[in-house]
Parts: sequence; structure tokens; C-alpha cells
Amino acid sequence: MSEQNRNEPARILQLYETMCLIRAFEERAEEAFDAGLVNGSIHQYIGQEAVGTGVCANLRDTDYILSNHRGHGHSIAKGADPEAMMKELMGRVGGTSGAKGGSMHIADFSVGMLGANGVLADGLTMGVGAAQAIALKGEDAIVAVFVGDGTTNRGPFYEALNWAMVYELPILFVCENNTYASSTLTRSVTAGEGPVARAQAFGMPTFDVDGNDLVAVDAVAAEAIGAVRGGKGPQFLHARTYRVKGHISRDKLLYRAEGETEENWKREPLGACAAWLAEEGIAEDDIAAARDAAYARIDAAVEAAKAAPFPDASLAYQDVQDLGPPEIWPENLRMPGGAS
Amino acid sequence: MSEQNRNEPARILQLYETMCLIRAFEERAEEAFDAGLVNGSIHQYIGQEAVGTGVCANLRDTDYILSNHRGHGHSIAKGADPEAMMKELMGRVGGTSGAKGGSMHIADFSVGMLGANGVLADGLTMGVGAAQAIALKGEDAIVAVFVGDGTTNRGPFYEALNWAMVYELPILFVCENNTYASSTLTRSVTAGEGPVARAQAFGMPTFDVDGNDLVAVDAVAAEAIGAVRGGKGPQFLHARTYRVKGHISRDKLLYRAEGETEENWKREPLGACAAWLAEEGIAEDDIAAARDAAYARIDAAVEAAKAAPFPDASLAYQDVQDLGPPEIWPENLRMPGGAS
Amino acid sequence: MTEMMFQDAVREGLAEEMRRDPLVWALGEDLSTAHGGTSANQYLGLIDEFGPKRIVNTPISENTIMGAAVGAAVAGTRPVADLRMADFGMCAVDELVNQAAKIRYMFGGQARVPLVVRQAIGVRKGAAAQHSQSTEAWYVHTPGLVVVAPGTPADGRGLLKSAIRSDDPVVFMEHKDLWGATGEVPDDEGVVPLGKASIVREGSDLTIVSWSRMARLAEEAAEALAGDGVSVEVIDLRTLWPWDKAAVYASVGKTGRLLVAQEAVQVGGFAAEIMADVTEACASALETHVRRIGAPRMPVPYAEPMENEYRVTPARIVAKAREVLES
Amino acid sequence: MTEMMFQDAVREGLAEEMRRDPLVWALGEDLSTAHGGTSANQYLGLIDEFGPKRIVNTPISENTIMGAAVGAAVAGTRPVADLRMADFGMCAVDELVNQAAKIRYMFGGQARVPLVVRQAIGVRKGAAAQHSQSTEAWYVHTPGLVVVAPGTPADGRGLLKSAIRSDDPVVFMEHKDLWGATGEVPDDEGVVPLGKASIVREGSDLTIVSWSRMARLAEEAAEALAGDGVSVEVIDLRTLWPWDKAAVYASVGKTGRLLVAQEAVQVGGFAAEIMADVTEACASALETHVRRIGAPRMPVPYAEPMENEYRVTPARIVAKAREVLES
Ligand SMILES: Cc1ncc(C[n+]2csc(CCOP(=O)(O)OP(=O)(O)O)c2C)c(N)n1
Ligand SMILES: Cc1ncc(C[n+]2csc(CCOP(=O)(O)OP(=O)(O)O)c2C)c(N)n1
Ligand SMILES: [Mg+2]
Ligand SMILES: [Mg+2]
Repeated sequence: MSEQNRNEPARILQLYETMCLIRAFEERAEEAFDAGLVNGSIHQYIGQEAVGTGVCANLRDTDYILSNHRGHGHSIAKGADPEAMMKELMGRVGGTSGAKGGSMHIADFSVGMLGANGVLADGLTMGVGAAQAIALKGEDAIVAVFVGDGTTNRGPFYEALNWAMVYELPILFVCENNTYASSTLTRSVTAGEGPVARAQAFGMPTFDVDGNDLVAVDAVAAEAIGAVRGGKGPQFLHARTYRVKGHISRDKLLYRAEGETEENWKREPLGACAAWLAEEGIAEDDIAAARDAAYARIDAAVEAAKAAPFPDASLAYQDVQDLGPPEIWPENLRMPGGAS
Repeated sequence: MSEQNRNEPARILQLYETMCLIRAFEERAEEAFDAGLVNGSIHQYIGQEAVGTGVCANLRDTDYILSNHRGHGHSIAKGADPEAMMKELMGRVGGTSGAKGGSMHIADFSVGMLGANGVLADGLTMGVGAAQAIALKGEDAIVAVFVGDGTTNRGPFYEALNWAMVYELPILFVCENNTYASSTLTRSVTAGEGPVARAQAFGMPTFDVDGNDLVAVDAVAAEAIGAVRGGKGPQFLHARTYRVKGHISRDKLLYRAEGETEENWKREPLGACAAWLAEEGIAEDDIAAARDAAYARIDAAVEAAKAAPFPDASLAYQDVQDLGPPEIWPENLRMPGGAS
Repeated sequence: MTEMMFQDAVREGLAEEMRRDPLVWALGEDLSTAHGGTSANQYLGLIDEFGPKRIVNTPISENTIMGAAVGAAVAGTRPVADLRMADFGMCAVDELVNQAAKIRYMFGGQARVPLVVRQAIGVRKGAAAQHSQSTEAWYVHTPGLVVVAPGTPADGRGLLKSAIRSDDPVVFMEHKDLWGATGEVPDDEGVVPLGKASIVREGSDLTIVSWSRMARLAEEAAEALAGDGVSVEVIDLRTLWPWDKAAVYASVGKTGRLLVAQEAVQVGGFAAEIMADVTEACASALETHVRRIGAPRMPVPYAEPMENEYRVTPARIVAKAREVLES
Repeated sequence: MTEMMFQDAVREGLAEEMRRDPLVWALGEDLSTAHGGTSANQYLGLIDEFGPKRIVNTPISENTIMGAAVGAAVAGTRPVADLRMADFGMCAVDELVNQAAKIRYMFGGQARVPLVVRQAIGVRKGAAAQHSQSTEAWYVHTPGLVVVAPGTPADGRGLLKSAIRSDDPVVFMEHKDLWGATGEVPDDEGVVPLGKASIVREGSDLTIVSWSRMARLAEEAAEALAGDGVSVEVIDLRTLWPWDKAAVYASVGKTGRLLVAQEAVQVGGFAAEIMADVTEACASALETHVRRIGAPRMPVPYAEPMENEYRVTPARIVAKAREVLES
């Protein structure tokens, strides 16, 4: 994406379609979960689509991202195949991680998506390491790491910030401040001014943006990523957003004030982006077509996933490690078709 | 110590004696180490005496401190018995920790010294917990935690700062910036402006002081501790100092520029304090008497420690836990007098 | 007796201890809020009765949840630190093992560390590699710790009470898949002593020793074997350190045959310890050598067929039991 | 052959691998500086040859030392992360166990994690509870990890090379008390394969299996027993996972008697695993049941008489060996 194309409606329309893809994926994933088709639980990215989309729009295939437990949006934005992702959720052959990981362990190394993560903050320390590998190899690539607001209270967050600055690594930290950490209001357990002030204490340049405004995120991400690419060292992007859905698929949001969710839903990023596009002269039909294309692609992904076979139980023994057998069940304990 | 006594020469002379006690303890401990009388290794506090002394001078017996690996000075300043400490170093009956812990695990709960610590930063998280216990019990006490400059790069440091602020705990963080972390110049692996800026990012009030100036430390500690006691929440005290000796007893300081140690030795706190006392009209004889009393007390402690018996091997099985035996050696493997 | 869900019974136990002793308090992530999901309801409503100083909703700071619990314990309170899962417990191994387990000892008995750390174990459907681990063997191997792994609502409640009253640090490992399980819970105080096994089924041909949810599967296996005329004694250890050697030895003395069943990865698991111990201690009583069953040495996979391949099932226990019986 | 100190041999091995492969690098606290003490000389001088991008002096940030190594490994380099001691390694169990050990598996084989994590084990005189732990059993119990515990300078050098070349994450556990020990080191490349035991003494009456420094004490015990006419075969496992079952089974087939000796706390230690395995696998070859020897279940105490009480000594091994021989 060349610089002059930025903020061009055609580009934003494309990114709008990516956001729709994420939205559709999350909606269909929830339906699949409710229908009992998902083996584990899921963390939805609904309402935060602009952050992952705007950031990844400024990354190249050769750049890396590291994600967290809420990784569907990051994965799609970085170019992972939603069909393979849906298969992963449903535990089918063809899943991104061979159906070994599920929602929290989606990864697609072919597009530089180095993995979602079930343990908070570990993506940060791994991210600085990936950036160090880039530096050691002299590659022309950068790393972006996504971290939730609640996770900025874990120690490894600070270690990673310090580390990135000490070694002047090519890394962008993206703090997605969606207001909540699980059922806890993050500000109720967070001292001081928050993530931006904390990053600044390490001398790191920071950016603050309305994370529900795709155009704004895209522009700020371009600037921050440009700085990283330009050798200016680590940058910190704080995106203010809101998690409109429950923390996990089972969450009934009992901890929220009445009307809070609805109030925030009014700010969700897709509608705002569609309105911006319309204002910029994109035809309503084209906007609708982008949305429809996204939903159609995800619907097809769901069908393909449902039709895909379950992996054979014996695949469980693959990819543990090269050395040392996984000590599989002896003959008399092996059960055709798995457990009793 | 009432407010009007502060900065009074008589008070400072007392604290000078405490510093001499620490200095003498460390010198004699090194001699004992060199003579093979210390079972493990030691981390000396020489050059930093003013920090522990000045801070603890403003604490009460009922207040707690949590220390780190370099804990001799903190212990003495908080009122632990140097003789019991010397016995601990020499692994004798009567050691502060029953000769079970050694130099890195000196504790004296009777004076609120909740322990040195062999793992960096753990005193911080334990410290906020101790402060939380005080708050829960509604006690009129506070906690002071000592942390080295190098340790401020460990994640738990930040977690503890945030935690202390969130629960508005009665705690003072004392960062002893002695320039080095083991053989590493701390600033070479520390981004941004350092500990003070980091604490401020959590909204914590901070104090910065020349850690080699006892009078200054005493005054600043009084202010900071007064704030904690006055319910103003956690405070952060940054004391600039210098570790004139090696990191551990075996350290030959090969990583230092020539003359660096000597240059810094000129700023060591005892000489400056003695000069201040003289200027304030304390007779040289009185100053010398204080020093001599300290050395005499430590020399006696060394003699007492040398004369004390080693603990019986069977004591090793005590104080593991109430439930479940330590699974001691069966009869045929028990050896009179310990190992072969 | 009242029929209760495991998580409700344990919550009741906690509430009763908190009423009994004002120095008991709990800390952890999301303790004071209600999800509506299953797993976060272990503290539901307690905030209303005990307030935010005793039901402490913490930042996401595992090191400090554990470290603060240690500090608060040595300073005279009785914290219950919740790390949610043994997998996240790995973020605080240092504070648990280097501090909680050692403080009393290395300070020569000056201090006690009366804390309970809750960290749930076990495979829960689709939870995959980072939310399914059973790490009880690590803590059994750690001097200074008591390790508890209850398998019924009554034991969960009764052992939590004992754990809270204990002056030793106790690692309290619930099974995530038991949280929703139901069972009879006594109406009285119902304290269950630490270190005492429960003989959940008497038998004379074979002893199966197990704990946590696996003890329930062992019961199922015993039931199946009973259909074939085999009489199996099932021992639910409940406490893993110190484990009830007397009960196990006595049972082995009766049956002469022992199978140890665990959910965790077999290699290096706690079953090996029981085998090693009983092999030496009951050499003359054993009619055949001790056997064990545990999971393959692999991370827990996600998709159902593979997840099932990981699982120790009643059918597999039965098959292994037959091997013991036929030898 | 050249006589070398353990730490020097291992440093040589690292330097040779760094010369061989530019993607090999090391990170940890104080790696580029010289203490003058013993334990910090494992990297002495390497900074001069390899520079600060490959000998990386880190902040005191254990989570990130381990986490960055994982990230750098999946991104195509071969880091050697030094956590100094297994005790401090506890600060990074999460990154090692939840990430390094599982990434290949939970991402369906998309990535490898070719890293080595050095974390020394063992009691060193007067190091006490927090600087003396031997935690190898934890990592043997962790799927995805290879665990190495060399006991000689040659094995230290040769196994570090194999560990660096391995695409699996390897936990490399030196013994602190071996750093200064000397031994013959081959002048050639001297790669020692992972997973292969070393039969350090042949014998026919009894097999003693051990590893790390304890294998040296087992040799001393064997020597003492030889004086009484007992012929002991001593196997130094060197790699704990995967351990060399073929070598142990063959030896047990010959001697019919097995004693496993470890320095770590006996309860829940790796010796229990070997016992459990061999008990099942070699049932017919065993003339008496397998025995083990390990430390009491207590933290490591400081004062010498108590520290010695903790220690597994050659004399204790001899006494336990006699028990095996007389049964
Ligand atoms: C180390 C660790 N602690 C706790 C959890 C459980 N957990 C999963 S997500 C979550 C909340 C995360 O909040 P935030 O960082 O704001 O991200 P968000 O879910 O809002 O995207 C918690 C506590 C975990 N997965 N890992
Ligand atoms: C978690 C942990 N990592 C590493 C060590 C080894 N170590 C002991 S002291 C030390 C340096 C500490 O530096 P600093 O915090 O500045 O304290 P100082 O020694 O200067 O008083 C190191 C790396 C340790 N004890 N614990
Ligand atoms: Mg959030
Ligand atoms: Mg320092």
C-alpha cells in the first residue's frame, strides 16, 4: 500500500471487508459454539475489528505478529485463511493448527502469524525474542504484538518493554484497551494513568487512538510502523475500544450495568466505517457487496468445516518432539476410535 | 524519635554507630569467609550503610521490612542481633535462622525483619502482601521493602508497585541504586530514566536522595515514611549509592574500570557522616568511641560465633512442615555425624 | 446430607471458614464479579457478605497473587490465593516453591506460611494444551508443601476447610471437570482431615489407588469389573502429600495387587512415586508387581478424537486392571 | 584428550557451535562480563569473539530471557538461554512449559523451538534452600522437553553440542558443583548423542543407574563395593528424557538387580520413574525389586552437619546397595 493511497476510500473499503470478515467469523463461530460444534470455548473480537485490521493493513507478509487469547481477528487481518480457522475451531482435518490447538492456539506461520496464546503476556516476551531474531539475521521485517489492557498488569509486559528498548528492536506493541479484563473493569485494578504512561516510563514513543475508528487506526499504525521500520526502535500504540460481547462464549455479562453494552454497541467500528465510506462517495451497494462477500466467504467456511472429517486419533502422537517417543498406549489399552 | 530530634548530632551519632556496626560486621564476615568459617557466600553492604540505617531509623519495631540477598545491613539496622547473625553465617547453634538459612536467609521476626531473600524481587510481592495483612488486621504499622537497581527490571517489581497503589497499602519501596547488578552496569540494560520514572508511571509519589549521605537519607525517609503512616499510600524512595565491594565474596571486580572503585570509595558514607558530626561539634573522641564500640561488639560476636557449636544433624528434619514426615533416612542409611 | 455441585460446596466451605476466622481472606482474578459462566462462580456472592478487603479482586498479576499471599501469611493472616488453573500457576511457581514452601524452614521455624493456593487441574473438553495440565507431581516433589486433590463435593468442601486451618502451605487442586459435578454434602461442619484417604469401594481382588476426578473413573472401572465377578477396592487418596500410606498398605495387604490410575502424563507422574514406595514397603504382600496407568507423554490436544486418545478412561483402566489380575 | 574443567569444556562446546552456525546465540544475566568468581566464567571471553548480538547480556528478567528465547527460536534462530540455576528457572517455568514445550504441538507442527535452556542443579556447599534445588523430575514429566544432565566435562561439552543442534527444546542441567571439576575431553568434535547412556563401569552383580554429579558418587560407591568383591555396573544416564531404556534393560538383564541413585529429594523424583518403568519392563529379569536412594523431603539446609544430612553420599549408596544385594 503506497503512501498516497492511505485514506483513499478504495483502500478503506478493502479494510472494511476485512472487518466484515472478522465480524462474520465471530458471529458464525458463536453460532457453531451454541450448536455444539466447537470443542472448546471462544473469545470473540467483535467491536475490536478496527484495531487488528488497521494495524495489520500496514504490515507485510514477512512481518510477524504475536497474538493472545482473543486472536481470531488478528489472524484474519494478518491473512490467515478463515476456512482453516473454522476447521480448527471445529476440530477438523485442515485446521490451521491441525486441530491440535483450537481457538486459543490458532497460528499461521505462512503469513507471519506466530500464534494466539492461552497464557496472558507470553506473546510479549516471545515477541521481543522474534524481533531479536530478525535483528540477528539482519532481516527487513518487524514484529507487532497485541496485548489486552488487563494484561498490562502482568510483570512480563514491563520486562518486554524494557528489553525492546535496551536492544532497540523492531517491534510495535499494540495495547487493545477494551475496558475489561474478563469480568473485571480494568481501571479498577490499574494504578496511575495507564498503559501509555507506563510505556513512556521506558522512554518508548507512544500513540493513542480511538480503536473503533478504522481510518484513524490505519493512519496511526502507519506512522508507528513507519517509525519501527525506519529504525526508530520500539513504538507503543494504545487503542481505546470496547468488548461488546462476553469475555468468553459462555459469559452472560452479569457484571455490567444495564444498558452499558448497548450504549457502547453504538460505537462499534463497522457501522462507523460504512458511514465514512458512504460520506466519501462509495456507493451503498459497494459497501453492502463487501459485507456480503465477507459473510458469504465465512458461510462457505462453516460449510466446509462441517463437512471436513475429524482427525484420526493417532495424529495425537505426531509433533510432540523429535527425540523420545510420546509413550503411546500399549497394545491392550489402545482403543479403536479413541476413548470408551 | 520525635520530630525535633531529627538532624540533631546526638541522633546522627547513634546512627553513625549503627553504620559502623554494619561496616564492622561486613569486614569481619569477609575475614571469616576468607578463613573458611562461612559455609556459603556473602553479599556485602559496604558503601550502602547509610540507606538501610537511615530508613530503618524511621521505622518502629512493629513495622516490617523485607530485604533481599544483600541483607546484612538491613537486618542490623532493623535491630537484629549481630551475634546471632554471625552465628548464622558460620552455621552455628544460635544463628538467627537456626543455621538453616545462612547469609541469604537471615530473618528476625522478633524485630519485624521478615527475611533476606535469595530470589530477586520476591520481597516486593511478599511486601505488598504483608502490607495487605496489616490493612486487613487494622494494625498501626507499615512495611518497607528494599530492592536493588538491577532488580527493577524484573516483572514482579511493577506488579508490586501497581498492587500497592490499587489497594492503597502502607508500604515504602526503597530502591538502592548501587550502580551495578552483579557484574553488569545496570544502566546498560535499563531503558528510560530509571526507577523513579517507572514508579511515577503508577502514580506513586517518589523521593530521590544521595544514598551515601546519612543525614539526607534520614530526613527523606522520615518524610516518606511519615506519608505512608499518614495514610497517603505507597511511597517510593530512590537512593543513589555505589557497591564498593564485589557482588559476592568471590568477586574480583574484573569488570570495572581501573580506579573506579577507588574513586567511589572516597564517597563512602561513614567518613562523610563522621565529618558531619565533627562539624556539628561532636568530639572526635566520641566519634571514635562509637566506631570502636561497634567494632568491639562485632569482634565479640565473631568470637561467640566461633565458640558456638555446630547444630546437630538431626535438626535438619525440624520445621519442614507439620503434615507429612520429611521421609528421613532409614536406619541403615543413617550416619552418625552426617555424611561419609 | 444435601445434594450440591462441587463448586458450590467448596464455596460454602470457604464462606464457613471466613465466618469462623476473620483472618481468612481470598485473592485472585475476577473473584468479586459474576460471569455467568461456570468456572467463575466459585466465589459468587461472597463479596456481598465479606466485602472487598476479604474477597480481593486482583489485577492480572500471578506473581503477586502468590507472593502477596505468602507475605500476608507470614504477617499473620490466612490467605486463599486463587490462580484459576495449574497452567497459570506456572507463572507463580517461584513464589510458591522458593518462598511459601521454604520460609518456615530456611528461617529456622520463625514463621509459618498458612496459605492455600487453589489451582485447578485436569482436562476439560476442548481446553487444549495450556488449560488442561495436571501438575500435582511437581508439588509432591517439593518439600514444605501439602498437596490436596479432592474428587467429590463433600471432600472439596471438607478438605478446603482443613487446608485453610492448616499452618502449612497447601496446594489445593480441584479438577475443572468436577466443578459442575454433584454429590452429597454433609449438613454438619464436614471437615475432612488432610492426609486421610477414602476407601470409596471395598474389594478383595485388586486395589486401585487414584485421586481427583480419576478416582470417579476408577469407580466406574471397578463397577464394570464387578460385572465380571472381580472385586476391586478403590482408594481415593484425596491428599497426595502426605498420602495415606497406611490405608494403601492395608489394602494391598488384603488384595496383593495394586494399580495406580492418574490423569496426568504417566512419565514422571505421582503414580510412579506410589509404585516405588509400595514396591519397597509391601514387597512381601504383593502377588504381582505394581502397575500404573496415566496419559501418554504429549501435550493435551484439542480435537475430540485426539483428546480422547489422551484420556485415561474407565475402559483403559479395566484393560490395565485385567493385566494386573492375570499376572 | 585434554584435561579440562567442566565449565571450560562446556564453554568450548558453545563457542564451537557458535562458530559452526551463525544462528546460535546466547542470552542471560552477566554473560558478557567477568566476575572472577567461578560460576560466572561459563561465557568468559566469548563476547570478544562473538560480540554483543550473540552473547547477549540481559536485564534481570527471567520471564523474558526464557520467553525471548522461545520467540527467537520459532523465528529461526538457535538461542541458548541461561537461567543460571534451576532455582531461578522457577521464575520462567511458564515460558518453558507452556510455550517452549508445547508450541510445535499445539500449532500442529508449523514451528520448531530449537532452544537450549541452561539451568544448573545441585547442592553447592552452603548455598542453602534457594540455590540448591534439583528439579529435573519436573521437566521429565513435561511433554515436549528433552532433559539433559551431564556428569563429566566431555559429556557437558558433547551434549551441549547435541542440544544446540536439536530441533527440540532442551533443558540442560549442569551441576553447580561440577563446574570446577576436571576430566578428559576429546580433541575432536566430541559430539555426544542425546538419549544415550554411558556405562561408566561394567559389572555383573548390581546395576546402579544415576546421572549428573551423583553418577560420580555412584562410581565411588562401586569402587568401595569392589573392595568387598561386589561387581557393580554404573550407568550414567546423561540424558533423562528420553532416557536410554535399552542400556538399562540390558544391564538389568545381566545383573538382575537395580538401584537408582539421585541427588534430588526422593519423593516424586526421577528415580521413581525409572523404578516404575523397569519394574514393569524387566519383571522377569529382576531377582529382587528395584530400589532407589534420594534426599529426604526437606529444603536444603545451610549449616554443614545438616547439609550433610541432606546429601546422598557414596557411603549411603553403598549401604543401600548392600540392601539390594542381600535381598
Ligand atoms: C497468565 C494468565 N492469567 C490468567 C488467565 C485467564 N484470563 C484469560 S483472558 C483474561 C482477561 C484478559 O484481559 P485483557 O488483557 O484485557 O484482554 P481481553 O480479554 O480484554 O482481550 C484472563 C484473566 C490467562 N489466560 N493467563
Ligand atoms: C530471580 C533471580 N535472578 C537472578 C539472581 C542472581 N543474582 C543475585 S544478585 C543479582 C544482582 C542483583 O542486582 P541488584 O538488584 O542491583 O542488587 P545488588 O546486588 O546490586 O544489591 C543477581 C543477578 C537471583 N538471585 N534471583
Ligand atoms: Mg481487555
Ligand atoms: Mg545493584
